[in-house]
Amino acid sequence: MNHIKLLFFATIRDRAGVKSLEMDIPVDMTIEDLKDKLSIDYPNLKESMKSVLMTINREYAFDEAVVPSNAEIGMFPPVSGG
Amino acid sequence: MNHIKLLFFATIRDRAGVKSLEMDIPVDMTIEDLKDKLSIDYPNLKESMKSVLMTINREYAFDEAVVPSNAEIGMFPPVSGG
Amino acid sequence: MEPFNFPTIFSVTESEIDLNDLLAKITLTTTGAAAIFTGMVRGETNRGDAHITDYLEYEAYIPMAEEKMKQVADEIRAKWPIVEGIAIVQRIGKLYPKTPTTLIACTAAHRDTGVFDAARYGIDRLKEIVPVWKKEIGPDGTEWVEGDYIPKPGE
Amino acid sequence: MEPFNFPTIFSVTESEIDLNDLLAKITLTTTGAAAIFTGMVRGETNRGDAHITDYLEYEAYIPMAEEKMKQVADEIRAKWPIVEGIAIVQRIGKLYPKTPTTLIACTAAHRDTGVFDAARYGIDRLKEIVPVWKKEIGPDGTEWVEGDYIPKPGE
Repeated sequence: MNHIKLLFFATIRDRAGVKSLEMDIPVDMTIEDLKDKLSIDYPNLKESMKSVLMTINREYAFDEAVVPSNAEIGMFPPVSGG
Repeated sequence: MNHIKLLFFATIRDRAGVKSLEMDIPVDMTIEDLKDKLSIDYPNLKESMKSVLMTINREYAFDEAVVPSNAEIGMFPPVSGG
Repeated sequence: MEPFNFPTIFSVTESEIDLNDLLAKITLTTTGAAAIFTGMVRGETNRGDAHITDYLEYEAYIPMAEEKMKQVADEIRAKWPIVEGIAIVQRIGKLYPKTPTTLIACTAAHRDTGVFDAARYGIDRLKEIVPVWKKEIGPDGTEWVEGDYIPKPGE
Repeated sequence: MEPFNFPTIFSVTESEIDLNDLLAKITLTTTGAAAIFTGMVRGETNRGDAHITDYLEYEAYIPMAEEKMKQVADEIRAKWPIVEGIAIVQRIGKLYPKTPTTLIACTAAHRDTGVFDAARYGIDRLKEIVPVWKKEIGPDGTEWVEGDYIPKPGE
């Protein structure tokens, strides 16, 4: 199993109700698999998973990417700073 | 006769050796006539008269313009501020 | 002047944005021009869905935001090698109308070699890839401002 | 927001240019963006005739310079009616390398309606029609910097 840390921001954090989570995931899990898992484990997040931006260790990550061990995973809506 | 005030700036002032002059000129004198007069009265300014910018009461003025009474005439090279 | 001497400042901060200080920090002996963009909280918006804003609440994924600001600066330098200094700042927290919230500044020897375009590019990219979000608090309640840019792989 | 409320600042000054203060003065409740240009004294010039500058000495035909700055602001408003506040400042006197000598700043509700172009236009026009001159003092002596723009009737 891989140990990972999830960080939620903005609307995703509001829906998750927490700022961060730590969890263990299978070693071959992809970003897409992780989104599917979160949709099931946290029904509040299901709707958000369609448009969420995901990062692995502070770089944007896409569905096929495999989540590495000890990854810091960021989850948030499109940015709106400035 | 018209009484006028001349203000010199930058290279023109350096050549004139003074910052300003007051003088009386004929009532129908144009900017071109005034430059001719200055070329004769102040030989140091002769060379400058070819490229000098002239203003009447703080607006750019051109050869044909007649110099009004009590005019404030500015004389300077192309600007180089910023 | 070697490029490795060129200052790059990027920060996410809760403090006031000091334009004088930032400009001084990216001004070199060879610098003759600076283009600076600032964004501020609009209290009254008339374009699109017209509304009043009491304040904005900004948050950031700070370490990633600073890394992405660095990336924006690198992109600017790749496109406009004439740029000397770059400052990119995002203020976060509760910010009221008229308050500057972000700054991007680029310096160069001359004003006619792209320094304006570089600053313009910087603010556009900041609003695409730097992870910062804002929530608007107004008389009609609270609403997250929605972004619409989806970064591509490698961004 | 009526246009007659839009602030226009223009000044020729011997004092330091305070960007924070000027920006605050041209920021309205409806303002969301500012584009600011500053020029500074270059101590080391590498384009064209490369040389070192110890300092510049600026002078102005002050009352006319302020009238022409007002004209530049009017031209900006005619071309970019979205511009809200405008500040145009020229510092004069003896100014050393790295010192900001001029500023032109424009504010608007949004950044994508011409505010960058407005600031760019402003500095270009300032260098064409505002009566200010500078003399360069360097290791090889003193030289007036030559302008080349000849204003047309009505400018």
